[in-house]
Amino acid sequence: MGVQEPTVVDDPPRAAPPGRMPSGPVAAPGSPRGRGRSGRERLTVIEGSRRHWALRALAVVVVVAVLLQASQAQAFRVGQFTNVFIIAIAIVGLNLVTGHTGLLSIGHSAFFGLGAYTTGVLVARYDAAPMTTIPVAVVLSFALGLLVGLPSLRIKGLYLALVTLAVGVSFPEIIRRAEELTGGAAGLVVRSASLAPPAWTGLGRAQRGIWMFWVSAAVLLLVMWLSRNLVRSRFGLGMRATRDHEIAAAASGVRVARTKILAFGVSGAITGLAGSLFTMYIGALSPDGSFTLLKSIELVTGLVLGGIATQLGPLIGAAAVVFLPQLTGSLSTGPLSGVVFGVVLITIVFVMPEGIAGRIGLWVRRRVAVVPADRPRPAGDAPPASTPAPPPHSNTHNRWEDQ
Amino acid sequence: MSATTRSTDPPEGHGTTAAAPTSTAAAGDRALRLRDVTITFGGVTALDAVSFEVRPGRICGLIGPNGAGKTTLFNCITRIYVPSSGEIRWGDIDLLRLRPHALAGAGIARTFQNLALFGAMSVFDNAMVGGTSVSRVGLTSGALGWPPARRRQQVLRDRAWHLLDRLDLLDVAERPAAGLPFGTLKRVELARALMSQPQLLLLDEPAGGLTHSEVKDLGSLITSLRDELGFAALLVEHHMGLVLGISDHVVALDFGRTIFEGSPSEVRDNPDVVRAYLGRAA
Amino acid sequence: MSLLSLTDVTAGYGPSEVLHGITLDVDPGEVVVMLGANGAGKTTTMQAIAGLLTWRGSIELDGRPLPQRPEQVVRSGVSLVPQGRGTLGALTVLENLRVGAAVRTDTGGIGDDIDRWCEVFPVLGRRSRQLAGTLSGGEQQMLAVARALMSRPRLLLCDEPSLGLAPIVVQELFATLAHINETDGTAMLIVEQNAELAMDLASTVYLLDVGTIAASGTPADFRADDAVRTAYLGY
Amino acid sequence: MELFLERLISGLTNGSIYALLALALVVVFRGTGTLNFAQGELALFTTFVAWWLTTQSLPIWFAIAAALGVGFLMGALIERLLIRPVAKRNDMAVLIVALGLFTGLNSLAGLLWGSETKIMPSPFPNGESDFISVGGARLYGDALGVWGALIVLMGLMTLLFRFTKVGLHMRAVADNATSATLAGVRTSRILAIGWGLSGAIGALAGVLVTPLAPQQLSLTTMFSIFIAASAAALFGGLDSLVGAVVGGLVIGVLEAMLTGYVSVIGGSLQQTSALLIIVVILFVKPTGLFGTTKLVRV
Repeated sequence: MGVQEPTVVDDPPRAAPPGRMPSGPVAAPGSPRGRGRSGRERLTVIEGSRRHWALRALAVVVVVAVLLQASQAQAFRVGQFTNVFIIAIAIVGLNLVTGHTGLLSIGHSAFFGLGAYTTGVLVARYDAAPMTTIPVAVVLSFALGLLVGLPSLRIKGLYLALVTLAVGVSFPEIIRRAEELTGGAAGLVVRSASLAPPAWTGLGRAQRGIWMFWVSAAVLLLVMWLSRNLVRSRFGLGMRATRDHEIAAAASGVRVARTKILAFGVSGAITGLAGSLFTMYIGALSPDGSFTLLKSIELVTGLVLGGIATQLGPLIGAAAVVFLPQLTGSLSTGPLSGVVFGVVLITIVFVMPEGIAGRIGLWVRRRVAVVPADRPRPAGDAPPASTPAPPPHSNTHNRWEDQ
Repeated sequence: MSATTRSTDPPEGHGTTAAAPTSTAAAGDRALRLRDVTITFGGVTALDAVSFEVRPGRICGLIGPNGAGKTTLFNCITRIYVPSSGEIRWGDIDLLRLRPHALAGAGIARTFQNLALFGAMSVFDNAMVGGTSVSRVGLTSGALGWPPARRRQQVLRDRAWHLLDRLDLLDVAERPAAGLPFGTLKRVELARALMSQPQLLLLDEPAGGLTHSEVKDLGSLITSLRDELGFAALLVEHHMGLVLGISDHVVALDFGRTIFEGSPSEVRDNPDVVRAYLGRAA
Repeated sequence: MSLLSLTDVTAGYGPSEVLHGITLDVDPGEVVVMLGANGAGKTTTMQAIAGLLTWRGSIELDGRPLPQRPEQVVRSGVSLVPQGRGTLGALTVLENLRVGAAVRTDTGGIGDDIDRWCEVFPVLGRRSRQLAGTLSGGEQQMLAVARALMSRPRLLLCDEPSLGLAPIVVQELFATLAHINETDGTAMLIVEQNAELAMDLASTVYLLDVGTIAASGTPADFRADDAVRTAYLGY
Repeated sequence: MELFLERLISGLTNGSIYALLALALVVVFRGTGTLNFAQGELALFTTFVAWWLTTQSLPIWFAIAAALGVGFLMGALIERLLIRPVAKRNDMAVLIVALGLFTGLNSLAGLLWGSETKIMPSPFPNGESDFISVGGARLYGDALGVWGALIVLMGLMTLLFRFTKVGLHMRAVADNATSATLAGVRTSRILAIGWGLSGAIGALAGVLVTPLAPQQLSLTTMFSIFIAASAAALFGGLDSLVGAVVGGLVIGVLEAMLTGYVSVIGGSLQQTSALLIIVVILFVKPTGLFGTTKLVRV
């Protein structure tokens, strides 16, 4: 090139607006003020505005109405819904670490199992009240999560997936081994009297189904809300940054190792919570029942099908993995449901990698834009000072095109 | 993992540690000092007693042939490599004792040679990540949406919007970074780096892949931001127009040694630099 | 007749079209340079020719349609030195060169060519058993060019060969390219931000703008135009 | 002493099987930079094919050859149809597809052939009297056969990667597929060959393992072997042939000794001990003990 004159110094100090780099074919930006990229009308909602609150209130009404309606269904249906909620909670946990932090875990069956066995053992062996076992299950699963996340200090990608796989595989082995506590391979049965709804609810032992329905629904909503907040918080930014580019995340001040370990911990805690509820719902546990690798695969399938790193994905995915095997006519987890899971998993990756919730999200975002209240108004109606200058050599282009 | 807090609140808080800058130009009083930095890889000396200084608010250009040790030096400062001997001090902080993620908290931010952005995240969120080190919102308060935590986060959000506006990125704020044009992404990186209100900006070949006029715009952008925000910068770059145009001070390396240090106007007449780096066209 | 000729070529990534109809010719033994801003479509053009992208329109080599699969393009005599070098870091320098000869079967000729390029790029000879990943940026660029030449191309495509290289290394590289062009008559299509140096080599220059050819001419034409000088030559 | 030798022999034999499957994993990793989670189940499936052929009163050697062929074909097809289309996207997509294959193939084998345990004949002499005595310990014919298979395969793989054009091209594709393509390497063919090869090696591991008492052929046969093989492959950093073999043997012997001498771990905690080995290796040296250290370039 040869060293040309230092052409850049003689810029008048601070006078000009920031140099706008000609950035090539920037497509017309989606203006958040009502026009979609394709020019279609978009509903613009400013966060925190009255319209936004109205939409939120509408959502709450819809959710409550749907739940009320669902609770009126036949007992076995209500049981299925409860199962969906519990699986959904487990997937919300998985989503944090796999979806938002980008660490594929195929060992979440272990967290689910740890939560389940914590509650099972405490209730069956020590006569604890079911609800009081929840914090214990959560704390233990959190600790296991930290432990599983610990290798992520040094291990990445595939290697970490392998560690989680091994954890998932070891769990039933250890349960079988710890026979005195867990009942070993024979399983653990919790007397249904111990699982009756608390007295203050006024519900009898026979109404355990409806009780668990509401408990699971409430916990699911709580967990979804927490997860949404978390993902949007500073910590969540760190998780997503770690997923997308570790080195850049570290350079931006994200403590990558700490973020991964904690994400694993929180994720494990939430999935463990689901396990705890599962014991209250099902009443009988066995190491080869719901805590094998197949459970992990079921959770991953649900997550991928529902939509990785989406808000509603876990619920949609849970509904799918609970109802899908039934559609194929096999109620249990026989070989056919394994084939179905395998086929569904692969198909989804091919035809709809963003999942059902992801697809819905795209559809909604084309029609509704929620604009943060603090966003500066775009150039169009801002004071002229902030209007970007035209690209410095746009004239050049025109001249050459005219030739 | 160190449990100590190196970060302070955004401006409204009462920063107790000396780490993060709480105001802009006034706080830029630290210098980066390298003394006798030496590093060897399996017997090969990649850096041989390199010493120089980046003074507060100044731009220091670092040039040299490929393999001269510029990237190695950069990696020493950004804590990817550990020098065999020597000292890197940032004000009164011994940089070699910090972990990589703590650099941002200490007021040092960087951009990357080949772009390192968070592709699936929006431009706005990319910028927000840059503010990680100056926010103290924890996991629990974040998950619960605690109002004080929200207020603290709001300060950062305002700063991010301001920077996006300043760097002409408002139009693409909601778009995922992946898929935006190269020149735009370079500015996103700059916005992210500036979010932590750095006192020292490490720029790794920012002109790579830009045309002359784009480079010129980038140069004026960097200097005007420097005048406004008061950071110092270490600029590794082959584009001599940019280096000589915006640097206050230039250091040239060859075979791991400093072969020149001085003002930009002297570089092109220096026989060592011409022989080792610039070649005939100088 | 031209060696390579593109007529109304459109291409892009997924749904977004980047090239909106490129028409361009490279004569046998000629060096052609493409200029343009970021996003103008220079790299896309290179990738389309090399078969890394699907394109529509017509690309002909010696009047015959150029295949769309990368390895067939190499087989037809067109080799790309990709942007960012693409050195095979876990392989040795020697192995990199042998991979470059993937389309050839003449074992003896391959050995001779390896010797030849190790002479032209002495640094490669000195480091022939070293892992390519341990080479410096400039050395990797030399290796990338040498590897592309191992297929004995009639047309060499170079995408930003000077990226990240010191001025003196860039001069050396371009001198070598000029030498190869003279001795072997290898035609070259070069994308280069360092327009001045590239134009010293070129007999034809194309200017791309937003996926179309905005102008073409001789280097002298381009140097005479003020607007081009400011935007692309920097003086 | 005899007991020790017998445990050593049994450890080395199991270890050889781990090593074989680990080699299959390494070939895929070297070819595409992916860990094939479905490797074990692929081997299981091909072994079922071999078993089924023997029940059709076909000779065992024919059944094995057919299983290798099916393994090659399935490996190549899986790569072409399922892996390649998503490989460009990201690691996660590939992992999920592999996970789908994992559960799908296992269940498919169960669906086709039932979940009861099968008895698979051995290609090597394995009668009560087919042994030679080594220091008092019995070394049976099928153990020798497995060792021999491993040694031969190891030799062939080394030749392939070090001295042949296909091997060079496989390494080039693994390193940077785009660059290899641009150099004229037929990437599609190389990828398919790599996966096919690993499918065939996995099939070999499968047909050799099942005749070894007490492991008969069941739907869970290959899983614990896969876990041990992953640990073995990791031992070598996933990309070293020698590392995978050494890793397999070490893990096999370690397991035999632990099961024999340490009662706490014995029997039912085999997979957990393999897990611990994996975690410890990864933690001490993330690139494996034989793996090449990658340079950090930013």
